[in-house]
Amino acid sequence: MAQAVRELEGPGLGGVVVFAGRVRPDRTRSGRVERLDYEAHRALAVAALRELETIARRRYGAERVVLWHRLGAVPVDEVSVIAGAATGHRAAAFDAARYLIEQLKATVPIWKGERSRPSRPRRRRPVGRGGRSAG
Amino acid sequence: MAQAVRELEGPGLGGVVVFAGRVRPDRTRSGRVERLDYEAHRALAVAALRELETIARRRYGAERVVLWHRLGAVPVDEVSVIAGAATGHRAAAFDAARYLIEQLKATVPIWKGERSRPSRPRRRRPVGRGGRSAG
Amino acid sequence: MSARVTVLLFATARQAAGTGRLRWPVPPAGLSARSLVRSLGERFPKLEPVMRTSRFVLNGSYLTGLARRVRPGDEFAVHPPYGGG
Amino acid sequence: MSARVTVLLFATARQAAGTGRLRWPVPPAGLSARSLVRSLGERFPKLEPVMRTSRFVLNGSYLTGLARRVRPGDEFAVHPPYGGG
Repeated sequence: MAQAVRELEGPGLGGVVVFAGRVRPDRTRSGRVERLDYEAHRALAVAALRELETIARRRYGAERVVLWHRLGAVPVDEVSVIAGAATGHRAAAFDAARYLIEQLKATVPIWKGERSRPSRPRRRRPVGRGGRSAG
Repeated sequence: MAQAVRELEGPGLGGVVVFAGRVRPDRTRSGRVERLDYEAHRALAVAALRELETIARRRYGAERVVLWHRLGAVPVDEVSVIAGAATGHRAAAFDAARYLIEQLKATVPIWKGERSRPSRPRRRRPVGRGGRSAG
Repeated sequence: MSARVTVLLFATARQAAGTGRLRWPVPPAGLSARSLVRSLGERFPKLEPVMRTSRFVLNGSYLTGLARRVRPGDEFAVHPPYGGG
Repeated sequence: MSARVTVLLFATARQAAGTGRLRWPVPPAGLSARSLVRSLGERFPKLEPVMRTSRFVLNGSYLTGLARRVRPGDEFAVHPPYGGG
């Protein structure tokens, strides 16, 4: 998040809004989430994120934009996604950041899988034994 | 802003939104803003900021809140105000942060004065000679 | 020294009066906020239009009208429209 | 080795098929996306309901229907509803 803030600094930018989404320790049928495994259709996801940034610049006058998503294993309470915008004025920064995160969730080919015990990130096959509950 | 982010970290908080407002180098009748001098009715301002935090917690379920405002001289491009909220879910964090900054501007006894040349912060009398333009 | 109230002037009110703080003489029994505002406006003509768009604060509480009595030792603040952020 | 397309399966589609990547045999002249989806559903019965709520991507472009022809060497991806963030 600190790096996102640095990328959003620049002369004349009066409003900066940064959203950070963290993995929550939700309860599930199999216990409590210990981490999420994110997978993506990588080439398409990267293109979609870049396109959202472009739209945010055009539609909200955002001069700087960040839209980042981690892939692979992300433990509970770590940040998985950041959406931020810097604009001349306050309201547009809120609107741009919100647009970015909501469009990301709806239109970018990234998926999460809940896991209750550790395994290697971004593997192609699910864990065969179903995972023991940690909670 | 990094410190604000740290204060908004905590277990189970899925969404964090941080707004930072920077001093913009606006053009004015006397040239270009070099810095803003913020003054406050201090006791009342502190109480009002704390009250807004309380309302944000209650109304939006924000579990952590930051609402900070610098006083005295703040040069162009530096951050003068930060409003942030951490909540279980995304939308409430956006709503809470936006509520905080908009209420701050409307209801907290803080004022800004534009200045185009340096002088001491939080002095009681305005500069007598009117200030030379820097732009 | 006669009975006085402390008057705090902020932002454009401070600029209009040329000071941010006054020790303002009042009768021993005090006076209404309305009378205080009127006398401040007479002493500082530039302050008068500023006070028309200002809120007033007596001992830390916002006034909703000008009927309240201001007594010696009270603190009376003039708040022009806020402009933080 | 006969003519094949690469099929990419993500998230619940991957779980339903037990693999994220298939080399799927097709006729030398190709076949419609509809036929490909049908044959995948026959081979992986659990994948069939997943594909009913999925979007399909042919060589990096989203399909708006299933009429398009898929040819040997193409990449065909199955995207269940997205869930980033």
